[in-house]
Amino acid sequence: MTLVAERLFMSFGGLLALDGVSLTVPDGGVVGLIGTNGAGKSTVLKAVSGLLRPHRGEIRLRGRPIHHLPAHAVLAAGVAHCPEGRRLFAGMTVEENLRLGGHLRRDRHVAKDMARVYDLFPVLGERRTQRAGLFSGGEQQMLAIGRALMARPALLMFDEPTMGLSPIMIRRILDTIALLRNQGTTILMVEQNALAALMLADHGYVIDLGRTTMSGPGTDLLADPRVRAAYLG
Amino acid sequence: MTSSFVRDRPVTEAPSRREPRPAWRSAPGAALVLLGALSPWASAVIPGGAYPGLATLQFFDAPYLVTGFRLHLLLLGLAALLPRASRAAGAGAAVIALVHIAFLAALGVLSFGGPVTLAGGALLIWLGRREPAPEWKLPSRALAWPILVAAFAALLWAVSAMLTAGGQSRATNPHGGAEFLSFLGFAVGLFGILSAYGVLSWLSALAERHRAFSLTVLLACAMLLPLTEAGTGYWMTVASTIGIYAATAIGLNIVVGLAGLLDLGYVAFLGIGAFTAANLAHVVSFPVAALAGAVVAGLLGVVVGAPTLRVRGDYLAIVTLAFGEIFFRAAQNDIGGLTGGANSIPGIPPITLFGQGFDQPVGGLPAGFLYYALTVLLVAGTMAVLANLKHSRTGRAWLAIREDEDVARAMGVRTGRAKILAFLVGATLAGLAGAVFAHKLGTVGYESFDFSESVTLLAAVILGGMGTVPGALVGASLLFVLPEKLREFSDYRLMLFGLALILIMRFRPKGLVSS
Amino acid sequence: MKSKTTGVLSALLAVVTATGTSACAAGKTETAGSAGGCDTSKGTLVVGVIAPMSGKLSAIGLGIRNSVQLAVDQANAACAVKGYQLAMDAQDDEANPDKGAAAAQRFADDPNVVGVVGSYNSGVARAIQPKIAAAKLLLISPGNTDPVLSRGADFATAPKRQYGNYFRVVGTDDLQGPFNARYMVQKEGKKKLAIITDGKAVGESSATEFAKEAERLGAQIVIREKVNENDSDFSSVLTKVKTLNPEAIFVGSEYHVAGPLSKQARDLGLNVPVSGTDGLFDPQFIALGGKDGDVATSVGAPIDKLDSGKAFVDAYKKKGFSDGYGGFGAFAFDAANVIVASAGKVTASGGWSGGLEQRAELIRQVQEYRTDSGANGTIGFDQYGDSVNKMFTVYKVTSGAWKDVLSDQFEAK
Amino acid sequence: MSTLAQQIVNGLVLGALIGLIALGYTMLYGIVQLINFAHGEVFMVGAFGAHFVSLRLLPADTPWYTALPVMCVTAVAVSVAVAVAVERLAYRPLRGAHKLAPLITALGVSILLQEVVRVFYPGATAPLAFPRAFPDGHLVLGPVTVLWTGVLALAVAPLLAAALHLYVERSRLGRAMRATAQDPETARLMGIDPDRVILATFVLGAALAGVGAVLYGIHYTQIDTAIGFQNGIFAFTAAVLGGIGSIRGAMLGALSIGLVKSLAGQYAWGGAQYDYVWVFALLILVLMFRPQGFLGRPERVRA
Repeated sequence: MTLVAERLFMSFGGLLALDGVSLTVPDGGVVGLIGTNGAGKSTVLKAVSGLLRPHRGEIRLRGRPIHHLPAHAVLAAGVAHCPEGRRLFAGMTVEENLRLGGHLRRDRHVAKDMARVYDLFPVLGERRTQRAGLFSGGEQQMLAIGRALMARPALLMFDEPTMGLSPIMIRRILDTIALLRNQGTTILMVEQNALAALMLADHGYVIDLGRTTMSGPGTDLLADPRVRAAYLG
Repeated sequence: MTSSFVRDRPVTEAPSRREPRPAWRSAPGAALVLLGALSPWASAVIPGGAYPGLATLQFFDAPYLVTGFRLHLLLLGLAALLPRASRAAGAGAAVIALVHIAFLAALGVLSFGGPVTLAGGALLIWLGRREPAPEWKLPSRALAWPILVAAFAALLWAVSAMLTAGGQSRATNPHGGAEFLSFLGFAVGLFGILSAYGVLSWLSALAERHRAFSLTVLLACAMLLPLTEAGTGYWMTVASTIGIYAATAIGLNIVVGLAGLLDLGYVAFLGIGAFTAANLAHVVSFPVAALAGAVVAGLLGVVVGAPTLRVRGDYLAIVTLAFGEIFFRAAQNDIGGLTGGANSIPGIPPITLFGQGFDQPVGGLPAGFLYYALTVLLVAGTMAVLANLKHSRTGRAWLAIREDEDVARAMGVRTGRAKILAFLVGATLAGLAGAVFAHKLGTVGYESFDFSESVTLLAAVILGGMGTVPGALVGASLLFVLPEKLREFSDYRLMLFGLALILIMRFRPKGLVSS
Repeated sequence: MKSKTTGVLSALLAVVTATGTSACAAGKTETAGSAGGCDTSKGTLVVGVIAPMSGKLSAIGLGIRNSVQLAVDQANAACAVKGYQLAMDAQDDEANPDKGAAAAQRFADDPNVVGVVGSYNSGVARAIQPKIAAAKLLLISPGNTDPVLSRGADFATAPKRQYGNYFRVVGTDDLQGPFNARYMVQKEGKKKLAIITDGKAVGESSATEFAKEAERLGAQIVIREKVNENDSDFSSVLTKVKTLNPEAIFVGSEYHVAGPLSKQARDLGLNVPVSGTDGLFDPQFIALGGKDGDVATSVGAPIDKLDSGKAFVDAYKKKGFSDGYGGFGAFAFDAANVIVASAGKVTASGGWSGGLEQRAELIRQVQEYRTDSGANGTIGFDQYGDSVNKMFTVYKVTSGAWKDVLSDQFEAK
Repeated sequence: MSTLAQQIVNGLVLGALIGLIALGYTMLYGIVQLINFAHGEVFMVGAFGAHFVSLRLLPADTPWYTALPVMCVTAVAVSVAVAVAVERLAYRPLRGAHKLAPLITALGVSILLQEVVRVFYPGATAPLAFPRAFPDGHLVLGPVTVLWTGVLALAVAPLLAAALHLYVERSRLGRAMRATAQDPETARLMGIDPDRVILATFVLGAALAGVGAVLYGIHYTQIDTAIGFQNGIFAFTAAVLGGIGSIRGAMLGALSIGLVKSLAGQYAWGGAQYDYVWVFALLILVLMFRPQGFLGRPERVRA
């Protein structure tokens, strides 16, 4: 088991954001979280990556508790978080963004990994000295993924990676995620596009009002009439 | 404008999984405090003289009798046995112990009881229970009124005791400073205990429900202050100075606390009101001069507020700082012959009403009472303005701007107009206060309006609690009483003051009265 | 729940009552007995001090405080006020009129206070005067030089005493400014003069009086500029002054401005003497950049030319204060001695009640006070409360130290 | 003409010295949006540290080329130590508090530091003469004279600003600082520890202030406990004028302030007594018409 989250509770100013969410991400698998807006999906990712601290509950990475660690220590432990809205450093170049992705790394393979990102997304390599803010949405998402990869994570978390992209770009990004899975990266992704998420996921969780309401293999959920009614229209 | 980085950190409360601690755990700490209270406080013979030579140290002269600080410690030690009170009582005892250890150390004497009490206090703080205060039901009106009267009477007593603690003269009571700080420690403990049991929030909720009644009683209590031990000409003078700054701070609270516009040059409006009134003092009567001061300050408030249409956030703060500096320099250079420059404007007559000079004593009341009464009314008036605005349409517009200006505009708030209105109201109130300031002091010079005064006012608003009605009053009292009381420490006075600012922000970053 | 509430409330009530009684009980004990062999059975009398003891002027303020402390200690040792112990109560006014006024009110209310030495700043004095007039509290200033304080706004043409309880032991600007001008114009032969002030009352009024006299003597004031007291960089102003080629610069300020200003003038190639009043007369002036040829005038004869002055300096040094006596310590010492001596006379026949009658009597005693053995020589007061000592001395920086050049009685012309 | 040239040089020297303080303000504000009013005091304690080492520890006949580096190192060490202590003890506990709380804390720190130096440093109740640790005398360029210390300030300040700029642009830590300034939350996701970045910012700012303090001391030959506050306000104004967050902007803003103060004293209405008024009037005008300052980014990346 790569990641286990147990009974997470969290509230903001009296509003309960997480109400006992539990989930498990197995090694090498892809887990999808689906749910409506404000269901608490992003909050789960932020709790895992250390941006937020759950009031109660436990998060373990390979058996080691990480819920009390600050974000930089969580990353060092091997969890990278590719945030919603991409959040690139718009004033910096592609290369600087990638270097920031590998900020914690002191090993000699940073350059090699950067070359690998450029292989994965040739457009980034061509424009490596340009400022990230000048890129299109799809290119920005590629850079965001590349940046997350630079940390060589054991677990990679995506928050709405296809949001606001053209259908072609969505295809492209999902293909990339599939490719990463095939290369052995463990993935936890939040998607509003439930169909896409569940197609890709080995296992899915449906989150509603801060609770896990359903879970099961991706294909099972896809077949479930309640899921179809609520999230697939 | 971007939100501050510091706010992006998780805004979570501390995990509260801890089991409630049993009450008996506070017993050892309480026992130590009691032991400390009853033990002699010096173990060494005082150098340079026989032991009785320091008989004025009242905590030496009767080691086993219950007097002064010893009583305070006994009370705190007993209170510490109550489960919720132990942390606050421990803090109070620790403060008292620290003050006395330091005082004795300054005399070159080792303290014996001090460390014992300090250890007890630390133990209480460490082991005491932390949990949210209980909530109490509000009583019926028949019960509420007497309770409020009693509460305000207690407040009056506390204010008077705080002012007079340690006495007035350093020469005749050389350890007055230590007495005052020690009393402050007791007050901290008492305040904390009341708050731990939810009494304070209960009282303030009660006062909020019966607002009109509370304000009347509060006003009456304020007017009774001269009848207490604090009823000397000196404390009347200090209290009316505090009142003037409090009224100004309340005006600033509208600008900063309600509308969220940081103003670093606010004291200029106090100055404009004061100079206007000073120039008119020999020409027209006080009410007219005061009105003129308020109007002129208000108009200049609009001028200063105008950049708010273009400039936001901290940049606005810098613009106001610049305006404040420009005012200061202009006043220093006697611009237009209006400020007297280096010579200031002397000889401003005291306010007279029905032939009664405000600086003269009336009846058995101390001199300065009339100014005190006037400033109490001024403060009450500005508080009423603030309270009414806060709950008005304009007030809601300000709060919306404070939270997020863009959203406010999207919601249809006319932000430009609202912001300028905030400056107008704030400046007018300060101008009014300035007019009283001029007459009370009798002389107005540019030195009274420098940057550090603006900063002090701002500190009053923030320390008291932004946007709250009593906050500015509490803050102003603290900022002007504390240096006055700390006079006993001459050289260390401002140092202690700086330290106090840091500590208050450290432990109550939302201010003493937070909404 | 209900019973718990009542329990808590009654406990609170008990606490409140108990503390109330204790507050009354506190501070009962009194020092009694004897100190140093004198009879002090009647209690303690307080000499107040109001001076700037923090901020830029704290060196001056601390010098004033320490000198008063010295005078009080000497008086206690000599049993100067029979039956009473003397004590000093020094209050910091931060050179701020509001703070000074509050401190003065505190003294006025306290019947144990016999008199106050203070303030240093004329601006603070203006705020204090009306506050303590009704209480008839004696106020002797060691440092106010603004003539308005004693003789009113028309001090030159129609002098009128402003407050009967106000005295000072220093000479006023309308004497010292002209005295300085006479020296610069007549003795040093400077005909083109520049004036730079710091915007404070002392500097402005001495500069104005300096200018009047200098012009009367045929010199020309080529420029008058103002700098900010908190600045360290005066190069801009000095560059401007330099274009007019003055032969000397009169600085209406204190040494912390004048010293660096003198150095910066020379660095810009404007190598002319700087002149000023007693605010410059401090060893720090030279340390901070004052150069040979710079001039300061000060009130009284040189302190080391007088036996009484030397005695003061020696006694001060012996006390081991951490700060020097500064430019005004000797005046504060004299002022305190006036208070002590007069209080001794008033209390000789009976005790001190602190009533208005006695305070008025004390003021009468001060008015009649006269000695030639103050630290600054003659101490006494004219009908306006001003010092009768119109002796001034010119000091000049010579080989890196102040040297007195001439002392003279000032006579108005 | 010669007067104009002289006034320009006067202004540039003052500006260069203020600029070294302004750099600390601009970096810190750029990263934590904190107006650290205590930064001026960090500068002040640096000056006193240098004063102490020179007068108490170095032999009196130490040549200037030995004394000056020792004083600089001491000033930097003292400033950095104080800044780090202040950050750890006063500001760090306030992360997450309301934005104005650190402002009041900064004021408290400012008062505390001034008073601690005034009361405990021997003689600091009055201005102190600063050791002359640089050749006296001046450079004469035609009609213009500049003290050698002024020349030093004019050379060192822009050099340090350039070095800082390079460091922030090129180094790993500099990149982390820029990332934190742009988007603190995402910076944390990159593994950047905000506490370390903020601490590093305090350290860099304090180090520059320490060097500035020595240059200031040897140029004006006197220091007192108030130099931090006045110059701090000027420095902060300079940082805002130049565009807060921008290193080049801070230097540019400081030089402009020096120039305006100097030239306004000579040529503007009211003379030297109104020079501050012109400085602040310029500030208001710039902010009204170019709210982001000279070199500031018009709109920040983050919403």
